[in-house]
Amino acid sequence: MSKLTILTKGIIKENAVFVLFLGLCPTLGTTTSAINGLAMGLATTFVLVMSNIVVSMVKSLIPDKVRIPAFIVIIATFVTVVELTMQAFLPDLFEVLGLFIPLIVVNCVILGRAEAFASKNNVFDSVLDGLGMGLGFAFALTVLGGIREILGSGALFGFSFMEGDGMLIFVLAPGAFIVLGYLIAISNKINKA
Amino acid sequence: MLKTFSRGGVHPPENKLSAVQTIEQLALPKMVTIPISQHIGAPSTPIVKKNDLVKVGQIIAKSSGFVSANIHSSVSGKVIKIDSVMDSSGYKKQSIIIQVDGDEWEESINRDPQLIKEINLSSEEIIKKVGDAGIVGLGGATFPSQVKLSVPKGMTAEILIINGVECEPYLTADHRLMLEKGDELMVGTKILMKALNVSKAVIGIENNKRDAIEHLTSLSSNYEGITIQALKVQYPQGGEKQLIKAVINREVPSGGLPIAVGAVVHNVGTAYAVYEAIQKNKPLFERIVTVTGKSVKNPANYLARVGTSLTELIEASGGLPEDTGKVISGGPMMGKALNTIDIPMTKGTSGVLIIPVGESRRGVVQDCIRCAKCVSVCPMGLEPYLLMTVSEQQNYERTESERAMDCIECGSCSYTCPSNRPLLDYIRLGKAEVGAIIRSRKA
Amino acid sequence: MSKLLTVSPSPHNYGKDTIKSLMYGVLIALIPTTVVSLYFFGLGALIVILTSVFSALIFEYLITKYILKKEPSLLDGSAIITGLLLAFNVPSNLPIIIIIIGALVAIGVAKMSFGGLGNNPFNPALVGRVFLLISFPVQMTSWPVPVQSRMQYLDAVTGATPLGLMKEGLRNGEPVSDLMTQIPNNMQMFIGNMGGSLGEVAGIAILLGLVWMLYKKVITWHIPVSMIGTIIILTGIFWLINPDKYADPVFHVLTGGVLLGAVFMATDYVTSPMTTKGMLIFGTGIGLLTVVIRLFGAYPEGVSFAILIMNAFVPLINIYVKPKRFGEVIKNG
Amino acid sequence: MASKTESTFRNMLLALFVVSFISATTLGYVYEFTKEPIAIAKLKKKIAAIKKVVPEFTNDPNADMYKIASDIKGDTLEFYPAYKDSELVGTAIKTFSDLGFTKRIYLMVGFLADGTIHNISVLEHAETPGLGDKMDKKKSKWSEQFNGKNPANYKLIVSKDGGDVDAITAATISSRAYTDAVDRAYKAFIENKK
Amino acid sequence: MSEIVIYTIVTVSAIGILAAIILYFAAKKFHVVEDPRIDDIEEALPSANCGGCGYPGCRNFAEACVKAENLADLFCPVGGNDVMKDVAGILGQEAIEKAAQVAVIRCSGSFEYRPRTNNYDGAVNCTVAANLYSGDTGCQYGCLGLGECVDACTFDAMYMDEKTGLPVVIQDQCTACGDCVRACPKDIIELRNQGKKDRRIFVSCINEDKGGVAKKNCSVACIGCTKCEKVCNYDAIKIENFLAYIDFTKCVLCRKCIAVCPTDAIHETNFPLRRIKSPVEKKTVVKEKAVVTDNPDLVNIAKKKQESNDNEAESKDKE
Repeated sequence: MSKLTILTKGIIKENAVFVLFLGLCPTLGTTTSAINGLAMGLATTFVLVMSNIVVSMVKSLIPDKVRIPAFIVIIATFVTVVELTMQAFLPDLFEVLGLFIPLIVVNCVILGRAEAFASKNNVFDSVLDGLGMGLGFAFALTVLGGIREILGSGALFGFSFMEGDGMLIFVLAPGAFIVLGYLIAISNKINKA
Repeated sequence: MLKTFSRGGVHPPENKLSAVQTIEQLALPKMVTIPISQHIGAPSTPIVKKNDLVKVGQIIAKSSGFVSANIHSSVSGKVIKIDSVMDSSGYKKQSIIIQVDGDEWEESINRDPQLIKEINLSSEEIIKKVGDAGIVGLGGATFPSQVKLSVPKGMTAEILIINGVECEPYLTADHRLMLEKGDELMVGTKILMKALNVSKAVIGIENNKRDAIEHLTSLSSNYEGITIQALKVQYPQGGEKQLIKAVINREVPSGGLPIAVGAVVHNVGTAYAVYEAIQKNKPLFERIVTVTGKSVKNPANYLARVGTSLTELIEASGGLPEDTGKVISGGPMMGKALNTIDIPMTKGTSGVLIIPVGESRRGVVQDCIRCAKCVSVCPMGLEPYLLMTVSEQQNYERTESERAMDCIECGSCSYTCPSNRPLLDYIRLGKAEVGAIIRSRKA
Repeated sequence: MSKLLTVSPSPHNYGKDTIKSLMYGVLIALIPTTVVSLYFFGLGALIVILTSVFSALIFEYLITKYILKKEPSLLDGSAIITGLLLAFNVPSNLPIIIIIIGALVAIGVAKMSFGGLGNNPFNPALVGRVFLLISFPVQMTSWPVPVQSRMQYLDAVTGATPLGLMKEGLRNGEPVSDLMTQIPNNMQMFIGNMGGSLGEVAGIAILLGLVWMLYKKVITWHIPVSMIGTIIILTGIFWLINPDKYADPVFHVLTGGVLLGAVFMATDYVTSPMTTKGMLIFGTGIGLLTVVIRLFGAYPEGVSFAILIMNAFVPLINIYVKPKRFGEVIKNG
Repeated sequence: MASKTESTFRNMLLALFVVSFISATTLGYVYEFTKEPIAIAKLKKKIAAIKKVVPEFTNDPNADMYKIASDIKGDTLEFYPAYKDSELVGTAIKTFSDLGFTKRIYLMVGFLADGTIHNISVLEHAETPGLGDKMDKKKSKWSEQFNGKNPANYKLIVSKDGGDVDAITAATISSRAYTDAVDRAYKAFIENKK
Repeated sequence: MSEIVIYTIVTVSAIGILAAIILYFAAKKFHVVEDPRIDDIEEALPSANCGGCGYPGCRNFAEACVKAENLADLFCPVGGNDVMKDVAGILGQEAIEKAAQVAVIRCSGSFEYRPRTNNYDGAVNCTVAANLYSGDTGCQYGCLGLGECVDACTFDAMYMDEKTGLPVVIQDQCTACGDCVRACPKDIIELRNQGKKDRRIFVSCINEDKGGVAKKNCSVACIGCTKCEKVCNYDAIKIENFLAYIDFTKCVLCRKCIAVCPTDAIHETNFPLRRIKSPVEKKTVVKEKAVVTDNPDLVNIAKKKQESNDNEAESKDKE
């Protein structure tokens, strides 16, 4: 696998959300607007890259049987760091995403990449993988959030371009499912073609 | 309210075009082709060779097992070959081909039309003679009759039901038989009652044959123990299980035989054949066949010899119409579509139905809209849509657990489906596979 | 022989029912309701019905042709029914754009996404309606007052539905008897002289449709009867216990979407069970949920939600509820 | 694959211990480091909310905050008096209501000294987006109808129930909850004025 | 170091140690002895789960491999010799080479060679049609053309040629898993050795009728004339029931039999093009004459097939 593929496969071919269906809880929960989706995606990317680095560094030191608890502790550490930092320096964003930040710990994208990739590859590859996967995740969340924001509030990244209300259902959970469903269908179509 | 069975059923247009045509004797053919497998069960073993001379009623193939039947020559003449010939199954089967030469009958056959009412034989003798005469169920299933008459140990027959329902549209062979051979039918019924050792017999007739009901009812006063039961017109009332349910309101258990509820069912045609075999010593080599169809010139009922080519039957009714789309051996609901009319009629051929081009094609298959009509018309209380799906997916375990083997293949589901789905086609496929699985399990 | 014979497995006799004939049977049954809604809601009703039906047809055509790449079968009537039922489930002053969105959701999301007619798990018209209800709660809950042959459309005078009045009043602690004076009497409600969605108002028209469909054997009685019966029994029990807090069963049956739902929505072939026993369970379930939502839920009306919830149970019902089979051997008898 | 550490008891214990130890240490220090900025951020937010609802002030209302027991047992209302040059110009009251569509809503209501409502801001709510969330100033101007009204002659009940407050269209319940919270604050304010 | 930092370190570390202890004993208690080679073999297999090996899935095959004393009876047709070599390597055994195989259609009765005698109007399913009758031509052995083999193929290695009404195997994609062989109710499809340079010679007919009957119903049927049997020097051709069969283990690809066959029933596939060469291509002149595409019944069947395929796809999607 070339370095470039490691980086890019996570964006379309093995997109965590559209293809692997990982981490759907934050995907559905946080994407009420494009900015929320983007922020959540970037926070996840940060944790993903960092945990991939650490996991790939310590991979041969950790016995198999305690692999998962060790990875979880590593991931949880980074998540808490992100949470505290955000709370301290980006309080407005934290207000919106606060509920979902701790959920990054159990986001299967991160544990999945740690387990499936970082624990078998070197540090540099793991960084690329984490970056690619994370950007793919952020991309998916931004698109999802953007579509929901356009349909649900008649705005994009907070810029309103429509008078009055949008279709409320898209701001609510059912709308997230509907949009995600169609995005997955489109992504299948693209990937299969 | 007339009696009928309780669940499901359909009422297709009756189209009994030949109901008023009296039975005609069909002219002797020049050649007959007699398949050695005209019944359910093992094919018979030919006992004649090429160039043998045979008489009418002479046995030419012997029963080869318990569920099998003798086959008799229907004509006199010379066996010209024993070869595989296409029969109504669409496959080539072994057949004895006889060149007709005159019409010389076996001496033992009593050709006097005089009615003989006294029954001189004992139960065992009757059953044996029915077997010797090669009588099979003439309603279409062609199950060897002596097997049905031999009540298994530990069971007793309580009632004999004679099936005069003829629920298939178009067909009128049984109807005419009941009208024209009423007395013989009654005596035949008495013989069957004696063979089964029962004191009660009911002849079930659908209400669209009022004349037959009246005729037989008036005759029944002369025959003790026989009653006539008029039934509401509902397909598939001619099915054994449905008829028993309609007449005596008992349900044959799943996988069981009618004898499990004390009933034995015989067709009116069979009862008539039994009369002829016992009282006149005449084996089964001819039967009544309806030739009908909307575009047929002269729809008619013929008394024809087994082995006669369908071409000759159709010729007698004015030839194959221009707009023929489909030729069916039997009725429109359960008959078999033929890929050529150059095949012989057999003991089971109750009718030849010619369907014009316009009505011969199925509609375009559409998605199931889950209208549940197939479920509501299934007389066996099955779910045809489901059976079709599971056998199409080759999930034969499920096909079996959904009781595909209960299906009587009446075709009500396919008939009623608004999406033209080939329900029965796939159910039949599933049944065949499940049957093979069950057999291999037993082996 | 000049022509080749056709060969096929039996049966060789094909019934007259086609998807088209069944769907047109339903459409004919919808005529009385259409007439009554035009009478009471005038121009608004006309605009809503036409928009809904035409956009349903157009979406069906476009999606079948360009996305599913199949031959569109517009005239089988199913899209017309969906469009008509969607129109019957919305107020008569709904803006055209919202109706079009509703039709797109009904046809595109609820029906075609699952593969078209026969494959959708939920009733398309109801999905469209609930989608609109959640998306546009304001527009979807302002009901024009019925005025005979009125010609206003968007600026019609609005008022609450009897159910809405009842729910609001009970919340404020007013007794039922007081509230009853504010709403039309039973006879008025039966002929449709009350606020509400287009098709919901006239019980008599819906019942006419029911009689026609039963006569033509388009549907069976099981679902409507079990559903309405359950509602009558349950609301009756509550009414007998405390007539001050709970309205009487006749009120519950005549108001809101109970009749429309029972006759035209719950009986949708695709989304209802296959066996009669299953249909009875299905109808009872809808009745139960409707009563629970109406009496204890946040929304004044619950028929749509009840039907959609029970739609989700249909596959389960189909698996576990089997028809009584011929010759079933009863074990341990 | 490089030689992997065996899953012996010693190794497992050691690995997990080391990982947890390092994590804990990191976390501890990050916590220490962010503790202050977080507190500041929180305070800023509160002050901003207070600033929004009362006229300009010079004191630190957070330091002068006092709690009053509310009508619901166990719950308190927080009073933030605002002084300009030691003159009481208004009081911001953090109040709540349980009548909302989902969970409890929190408002900051600012009263002038005479009881007139100066301004209101929503601190926390989870009302239906597009409906109930119109109580938030960011979403609609609905809540401005309270500004400048004195509840002494302005009935804090939605008009549907016979009061003076126009409810949000199709969101009577949320409007009721909002009004209820304001009413609670007003009653506490009047009671404690004496 | 403040109190809270120490507190954090103590609790988190304690939890870590506790978890390690619990995990250690849990791992000991629930330790399952499973041959790790099963996993290794499963990984080596193509995981097509096609059943071509005779086992329900790849894992079952892997288990069987581990259990078996030698690999003589076990073969993964999809992976072929390469995969079996890997498997043998994992087990430390000798790999047994097997000749690569490919599916061939032993019927050439396209519309032009085999006149129709009736129209089939039932369910588009070979087994249904085969249970009903002998097919819509006079030949009761020939291909029914309803494409059950194509549906059965897991590897998209087959398609129906609408011009001939016969299925075609795409050799490059065929893995010889045998799904089509099992699916065909008429037993027309056979797995044959791929042969040197993909060269194969086989009798493309299974008609056991007498010569005259066979010839009347299909002009490219094997009529059992024994010419090929006589000309073969390697004893590779046997005639039974008026039907020739070429044993691919004995055939040396000399192509003498092709020259003598009076009905062109023997096919050769030996071009570097690596495709099964159908007789249609061989006789381009005949092809021009044949007008088959505008037969309405064919169009109907193709259409029905398409529809039912769609339905199937949908019902699969639903699950």
